[in-house]
Amino acid sequence: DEGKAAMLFPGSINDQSWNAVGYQGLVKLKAAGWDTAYSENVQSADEVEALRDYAKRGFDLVIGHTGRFLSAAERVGGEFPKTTFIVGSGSGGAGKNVASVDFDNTQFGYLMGVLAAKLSKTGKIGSVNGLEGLPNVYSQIGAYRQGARSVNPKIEVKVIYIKDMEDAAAAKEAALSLADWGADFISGKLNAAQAGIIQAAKERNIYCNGRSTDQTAIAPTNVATNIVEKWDEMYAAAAVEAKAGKLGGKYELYGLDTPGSTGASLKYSPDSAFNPAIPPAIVADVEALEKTFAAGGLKIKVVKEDGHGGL
Amino acid sequence: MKDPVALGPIELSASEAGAPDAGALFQRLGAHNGLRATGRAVVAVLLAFAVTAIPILISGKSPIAAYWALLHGAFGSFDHVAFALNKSTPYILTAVGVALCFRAQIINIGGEGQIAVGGLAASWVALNCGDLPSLLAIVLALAAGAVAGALWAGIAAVIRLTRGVHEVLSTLLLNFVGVLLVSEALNGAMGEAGAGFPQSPMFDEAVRLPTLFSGYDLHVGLIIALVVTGCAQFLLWRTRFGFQLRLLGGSRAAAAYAGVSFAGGVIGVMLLGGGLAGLAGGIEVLGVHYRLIEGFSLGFGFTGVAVALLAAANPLAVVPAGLFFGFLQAGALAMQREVGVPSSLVYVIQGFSIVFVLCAIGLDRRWQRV
Amino acid sequence: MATAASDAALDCKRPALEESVLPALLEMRGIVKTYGAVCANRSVDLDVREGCVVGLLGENGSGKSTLMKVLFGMIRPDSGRILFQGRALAGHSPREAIAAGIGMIHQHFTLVEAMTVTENVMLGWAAAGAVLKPAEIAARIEATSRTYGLAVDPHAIVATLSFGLRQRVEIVKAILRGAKLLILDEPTSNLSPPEVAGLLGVIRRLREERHSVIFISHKLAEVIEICDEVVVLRDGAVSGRTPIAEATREGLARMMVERDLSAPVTRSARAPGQAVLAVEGLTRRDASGATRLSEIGFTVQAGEILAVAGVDGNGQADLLDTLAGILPAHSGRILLDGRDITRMSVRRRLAAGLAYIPIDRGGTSLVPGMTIADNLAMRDFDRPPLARGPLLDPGAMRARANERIAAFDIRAPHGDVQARTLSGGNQQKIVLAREIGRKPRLLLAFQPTWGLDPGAARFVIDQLLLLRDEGGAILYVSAELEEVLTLGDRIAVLSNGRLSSPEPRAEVDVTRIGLMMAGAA
Amino acid sequence: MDYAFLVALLAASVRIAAPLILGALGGLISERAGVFAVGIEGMMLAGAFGAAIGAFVSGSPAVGLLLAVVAGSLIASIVAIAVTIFRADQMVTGLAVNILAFGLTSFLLRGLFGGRAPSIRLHIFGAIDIPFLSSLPFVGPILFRQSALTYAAVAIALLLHLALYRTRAGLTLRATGENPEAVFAAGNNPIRIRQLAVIAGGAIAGLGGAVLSLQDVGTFTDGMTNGRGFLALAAVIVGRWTPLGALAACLVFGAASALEVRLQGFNLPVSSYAIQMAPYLLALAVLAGLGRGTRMPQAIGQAYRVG
Ligand SMILES: Nc1ncnc2c1ncn2[C@@H]1O[C@H](COP(=O)(O)OP(=O)(O)OP(=O)(O)O)[C@@H](O)[C@H]1O
Ligand SMILES: Nc1ncnc2c1ncn2[C@@H]1O[C@H](COP(=O)(O)OP(=O)(O)OP(=O)(O)O)[C@@H](O)[C@H]1O
Ligand SMILES: [Mg+2]
Ligand SMILES: [Mg+2]
Repeated sequence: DEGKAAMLFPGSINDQSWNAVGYQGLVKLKAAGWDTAYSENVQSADEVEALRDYAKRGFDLVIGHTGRFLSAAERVGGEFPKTTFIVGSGSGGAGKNVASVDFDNTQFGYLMGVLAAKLSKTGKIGSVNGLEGLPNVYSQIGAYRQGARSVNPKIEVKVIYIKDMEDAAAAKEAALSLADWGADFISGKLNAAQAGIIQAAKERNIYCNGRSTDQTAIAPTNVATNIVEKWDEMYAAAAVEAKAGKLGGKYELYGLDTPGSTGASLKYSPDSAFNPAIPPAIVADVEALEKTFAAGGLKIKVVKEDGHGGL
Repeated sequence: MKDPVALGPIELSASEAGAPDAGALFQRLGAHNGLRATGRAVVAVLLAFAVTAIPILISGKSPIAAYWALLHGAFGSFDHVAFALNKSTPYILTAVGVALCFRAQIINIGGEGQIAVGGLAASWVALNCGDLPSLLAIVLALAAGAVAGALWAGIAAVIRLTRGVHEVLSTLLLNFVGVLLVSEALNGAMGEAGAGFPQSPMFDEAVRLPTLFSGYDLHVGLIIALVVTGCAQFLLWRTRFGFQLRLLGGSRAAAAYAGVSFAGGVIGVMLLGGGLAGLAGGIEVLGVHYRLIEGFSLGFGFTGVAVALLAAANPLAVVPAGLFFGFLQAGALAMQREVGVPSSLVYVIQGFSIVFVLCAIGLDRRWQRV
Repeated sequence: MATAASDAALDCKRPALEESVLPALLEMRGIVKTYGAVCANRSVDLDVREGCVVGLLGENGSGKSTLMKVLFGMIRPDSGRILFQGRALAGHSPREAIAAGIGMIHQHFTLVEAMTVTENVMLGWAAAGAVLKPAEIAARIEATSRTYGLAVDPHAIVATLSFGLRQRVEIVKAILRGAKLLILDEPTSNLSPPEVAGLLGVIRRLREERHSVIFISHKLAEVIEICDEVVVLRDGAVSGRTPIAEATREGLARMMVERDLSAPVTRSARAPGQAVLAVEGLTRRDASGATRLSEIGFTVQAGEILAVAGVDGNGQADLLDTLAGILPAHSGRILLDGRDITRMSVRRRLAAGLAYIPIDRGGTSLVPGMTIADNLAMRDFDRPPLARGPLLDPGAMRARANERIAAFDIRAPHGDVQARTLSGGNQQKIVLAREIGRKPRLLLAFQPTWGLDPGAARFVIDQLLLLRDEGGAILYVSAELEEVLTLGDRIAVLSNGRLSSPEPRAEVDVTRIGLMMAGAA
Repeated sequence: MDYAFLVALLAASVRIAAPLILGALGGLISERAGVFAVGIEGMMLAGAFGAAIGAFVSGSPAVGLLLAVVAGSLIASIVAIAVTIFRADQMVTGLAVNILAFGLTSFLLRGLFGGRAPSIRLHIFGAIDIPFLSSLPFVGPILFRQSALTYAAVAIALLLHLALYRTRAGLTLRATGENPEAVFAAGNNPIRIRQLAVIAGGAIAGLGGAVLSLQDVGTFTDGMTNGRGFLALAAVIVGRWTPLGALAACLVFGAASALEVRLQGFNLPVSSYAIQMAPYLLALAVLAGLGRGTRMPQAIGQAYRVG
C-alpha cells in the first residue's frame, strides 16, 4: 500500500486522447499499489474545492491533469503540506508540495517536423491545434517549423487553430482545408479532436500523426506515427519522487535526454515506431535525431511567436 | 412573442376533453397552494433521484451511499456549504438580470458573454489599479465588470432597436465573441508569461474579494447577490421603472397606450441584466479564481437562464432556485469524489431534477401575476 | 329606441304552428359544468329543431359560451346528455362535433391570423385532401360566398381582414363543412348595420335550407328579429324560454336580470361650451404607405358628445390612436384646449387632460395578468400621487383601487386580484374607472360597450353621459348605430378614412348613415 | 481568390452545413408546432451516440442510423411529455435535456464497455459522386461529391418544404404554432400534434448527430456536438422558420466557418482568437443587414391546454 492518489481531469476519460492517456497514469499508480480516485469534467470554478476536498480526505497525491490546475494547486498547496499536488503539463512549481510535470514538446515537435518535411512531396505541410499562445502548444509548433526547415528551408508550414480541442469535426475541417491548400502531412496536438485530423488524412490519403496507438487503427496507411505521451510513466516517476520527499516544488520536464522517463515516444504500433510504408532511410534519419536528443546534442529554443497561426 | 413564463387565461378545471390531465391528479394529491408548490418541488427532486438510482446501480455503486455523499458534500461541513454558496452566487446574480429581462419579454440569453467581458474588465482594473486602497480597488473592479457586461448586452439592445435583430440571436452570437475576447486578452497583454494555461497573473491580495469568515472561502459576493436580489425585487414592484417593465412584459400594446417607450425599456433592462451578469463575472474572478482564467464563465449563462425561468422570473424566487443549482452541483461533485460515481451521472441527476421540477412548477404556474 | 332592424322584424316571423311539427335536431339535457366554486351551467336543457333559429340570451357570465363549448366538444361537462340528430354525443371533441354536423363560430374567432382565408378553411378539413389543392378550395369558397352573399377574398391574409370579414370566413368555413347546426356566439358585435342585416340575411337563408342556428347576442332587437324561439340563461340556469311571438324586450330583460333595463336614457339639455378638441386636416399613412386618414377636420366642444359611426377597417382605430399620440400624424394639427398637441407624447397628452378607451381590452386598455390596482394605475403611475420620485406609492395605488372599485361598482373583492379573473363587463369598468375617473377634459371612446350585456352596457353609457353633463368633451366612435344615435349630440360617419361633416342628432337620416358606414354612400 | 480555393471553400461549406441542416430542420418542426427547440443540441448528441453505438455493435451503418433516430426521438419525447402534459417551461426543459443527454451518453458509453473508456472506430460514409452531375464544372465538385447524409439533409429540407406548404398535415402543423385554439376548434388535437412534432424533430436532429459520428469522424466522444445545436437553432430563426430559409442559413454558417479556418492561412496580423470571432460577427452583420424583425410562430413557448 503506497498511499492514496487522486486525479482530476478537465474532460471525460472517454475522449480516447488527452484524458484517456492521463487516466492510464492513474491505472498505473493503482497497479503500483496506490488507492486511487478521480473526478472528471472538473470545471474552472470547482478546481479549488476538488483539490482541497481530496487533500482533506487524506490523499497523499493529488494530480491535476492539465495546466489549468496549477492556479488552484498553488492556492491550496500551502493549506495541506502533507499532500503533494502534481500538475500535468503545468509550467512551474510552488512551495514544497506543488510540482509540474510535462514532456519536452520541442523535441517531439522537431522530430515530427523533420519527418513531415522528408515525407512531403508538395513542399507544404500543416498542423492543427488549439489554445494559441500556450507554452506547450507553441513549443511543439515552433519546433515543428524548425525541424521542417532544417530539412527543407523552403518548406511552407501552415498552422490552424481551432476553438475547441475536443471538437473532432471542426479539426477535420481544418485539416481538410490544409489538404485543399496542398499540405501532405498534417500534425497537431489536440484532445478528442485529434481523431478529426486523422480522418481528414485518411480521406485525402496524406500523412498525419496521432496521439496514441489507438489512432493508428483509424487510418493505418495514413498515420505516420503517434506522439504517445507517457503520462503513466511520468506520473509514476513523480509519485516515487514525491513519496521520497524529493519532488518539492519542481518543474519536471521529461524528454529523450532525461532519466526515469522520456516523457513521450514515437509509436506506430506496440512493436514499431513508424508506419512500415515510410522509407527506411527516412526512419533512420529520424531515429538518429532521436539519439542526438537523447545524448543532449541538440537543444531547441522556441519563443511564443514561433507558434503563430498561418504560414 | 408572448410571455414564455406566464400562461394565458386558462381555467382551473380538471377534466376537459383531450389529453390526460396530470394537473387533476396532483390537485387531488395536494392540499394547499403554497405548501403544495413546495411539496411538489420536493417530490420532483426525490423522483429525479429515484430515477437516477437506476444508472447508479448499473454502475455498481450504492445509490444510498452515493446520495449520502451528495448530501454530505452539499451540507456536510461549513466548507462545503461555503463552496455551494459561492457556486450559487453567479447563478443568482445572472438569473436576476435575466429575470428582469424576461419580465419585460426581452429574452437575454447572453449571460455567458456578459460574464466573460465583465470578468475581463474587472481583471484589467484589478491588475492595473496600482496602489489604490483595497476597498476602492475592489469597488472599481466590480464596477468595471458591471459596466462592461452592461455595454456588451447594450450592443444587442441597440442592434434590436436599430436593425430589428431579435435579441435571442444577437445575445447568443455575442456569447461566443465575448468568450473569445477573454482568450484574446489572455493570449495578449493580460496573459501571464510562461503560464501553462491561458490565465492572467494572480491579483494582489488587496483586490481579492474579502471572505465573510476567516479561514473559509465564502466571499462577500453572496451578500452582494442577496442585496442585488432585494433591490431587483424592489425595483420590479416598487419603482416606476419596474412598472414599466411589467407593463412592457404584460402587453406591448398596453405599454404603448400608456406611453411607455419600448426602446427605453429594452435599453434599460438589457443594461441592467448585462450589468448584473458582468458583476457576476467580476465577483467570479475577484472572489474565486483571483485571476482571469480561460473558461471561467463556461456554462454560467445558460444556468442563469435556467435559474431565472425556474424562478418564474421572480427575483426573490431566484434565490432558492440559484441555491438549488449551487447545492445540487456541489453535492453531485462531492458524490463523484467520494463514491466514485462517474461525473456523467452528475449531469444525469441535474437533468432529471430540472425536468421534474419544471413539470411540478408547470402544473402550478397558471395564474402568474405580471 | 326603434331601429330599422326591429321594424323589419315583424314580417319575417313564421307561424308558430309550423315550427312545432319540425323534427328535433338537438336535445341537451341536464348539462352541468362547474369551474371550481363557479357553477357556469347548472343543469341546463336546450332543444333545437330543424330549420329553427334559437336565441340564447343572458348577462355576461351567465353561462352561454360555456354551454356552447360543451355542445361543440371543447369542454367536457360534469354531467348531462346531448342528443344530436338522434345520436348521443358524449365525451366528444370538436372533430366529432364537426363530423356530426355542428359548426361553431366563437366569440373570439378561431382563425390563424398569419394564414390566408383558403388555408384557414382547409385547416382540419378532411375533405380538403391530404395534399392541399388551394386553387380548388378557393373556387369552392368563392362559390359558397356567392350563394350566401358572403363576399370574401380567398387569398387574403386573415390578419388584414376586418372583423366582419373574419366572421364571414368563419361562416363559410362552417357551411363548407356541412354544418347542420350553426352556433353563433355574439356574432353581431362590431358589425355595421348593413353588415348585421347581411348576417341576418345569411341566417334566414340557412333556415330556409333547413339548417338550424343558435344565436347568442346581447342585443334584444336582433334576437327578436331573427329568432324563432328564445332561451334565457341566468346564473348558469335557464330562467325562461319563449317562442318569439310571445317575447317582448321588457320581458326578456326581466328574465335576464330580474330588473327593468328599459328605463330610457336620460340626458340633460345640451349646453355646449368652447371647443376642447379641434382637429384640422389630419392625414395619416400606414407603414405600407396606404392612406388611413385623409384631411380630417372637426371639433368637439365641452359638454358635448361627438358620435362617429363607422365599422372596423375604415380608420377609426387610426383616428383615435393618432389623437391619443400612439400613432404619428403625417400632416394636420390637433389642438386640445387651444394647445397644439400634434407632436406631443402620449404622456404629455395624458397630463393635458386626454383620456382614451381603446376597443381592445384583451391587451391594450387592460393587461389581464396585472392586478386591478396596477391596471387602474397604468396611465399615471409615474406621477404623484401614485409615484414619489422614481418610486411607486403602493399605499396610494391601493387607496385609489379601493375608491374606484366602490365608485364604479367593480365586482371584485379587492384591488389585488388579476384583471383576467373578472368578467368582460367588470374589466370594462376598470378601464372606465381609470379613464373617466381622472375627470378628463377630453375622452376618446372606441366602442366601449363591446361584448357587454345590456346591464353593463347601460352602466357604461350612463357614465359617459355623466361625464358629458359635467362638461367633459367626448369623441365616441362605434359601429353600433343604435348607441351612436342614443349618445351623440352631433353625429358623423367615418368611412374609408374620411369623416363626413357632423350633423346635430335631430337632423340625421338613419338610413343614409347606415349606408355611409358601409361605404355605400 | 482562385478558382480551386473557391470550389474547395464552397464544398467545405456544404459539408460543414450538413449536421446543422438536419438539426435546424428538426428544430423547425418543433418550433412550427409551437415548442421552442432549445433541446436540439441534446437530441443531436443522443443521435450521434446512437449512431456510433448502433453501427459499432451491429457493424451496420443502417442500424446506426436507425438508432440515431431512436435516440434523438427518445430525448425529444422527454421534452414532448414535459411541455405538453405537464406544461413545463419549454426553454428550460430544452436546456435540461441538453444536460441530461450529455450525462446519459457519456454514462452509457462507459456502461456499455464495462466501465472502461472504449475505443470506437467506425467506417465513415465516404463521398458519393453523383453520375454526370458530379462532373459538371463548379457545381459538380461543390454539390455532387458529398456524402450520403449530406444529400439526405438537403432532400429532407426539400421534402419538409413540400410537406409544410403542400399537405394538410403541414398546414395543421403550422397552424398549431400560430393558434392551437383554432386547430382544436377545427377538430385536431394540438397537444397530440405538438408531441408528434417534437418527437419527429428529435428524430431528424438525431440524424444530424449521426452526421458527426458516422460521416465526419467515425467515433463518439463526449459532448461532440459542441454547440452545433444552438447554431442550428439560430439558423431556424435566421431562416425565418422556413425549411429552405434554414437550409440557406446553415449553408451561410457553414461558409463562415469554412472561411474562418482558411482565413488563418493568410497570416493576418491578428491572433487565431480574433479570427475565430469572424463567423459570429459575420452572422450578426448579415442579420443586421437584413434588418427585418423576426416574426416567430405566434403561439411558440406557450403551453396549450384544451378547453
Ligand atoms: N375557463 C374558466 N375557468 C373558470 N371559470 C370560468 C371559465 N370559463 C367561464 N367561467 C365562468 O363561468 C361562468 C360562465 O361563463 P360564460 O363564458 O359561459 O359566460 P357567457 O354567458 O358566455 O358570458 P358573456 O356574455 O360575457 O360572453 C362565468 O361566471 C365565468 O366566470
Ligand atoms: N380561468 C378563469 N377563471 C375564472 N373566470 C374566467 C377564467 N377564464 C375566463 N373567465 C371568465 O369567463 C367568462 C367568459 O370568458 P370569455 O373569455 O368568454 O370572456 P367574456 O366575458 O366573454 O369577454 P368578452 O365579453 O370581453 O369577450 C368571463 O367572465 C371571464 O372573466
Ligand atoms: Mg361568452
Ligand atoms: Mg362576452
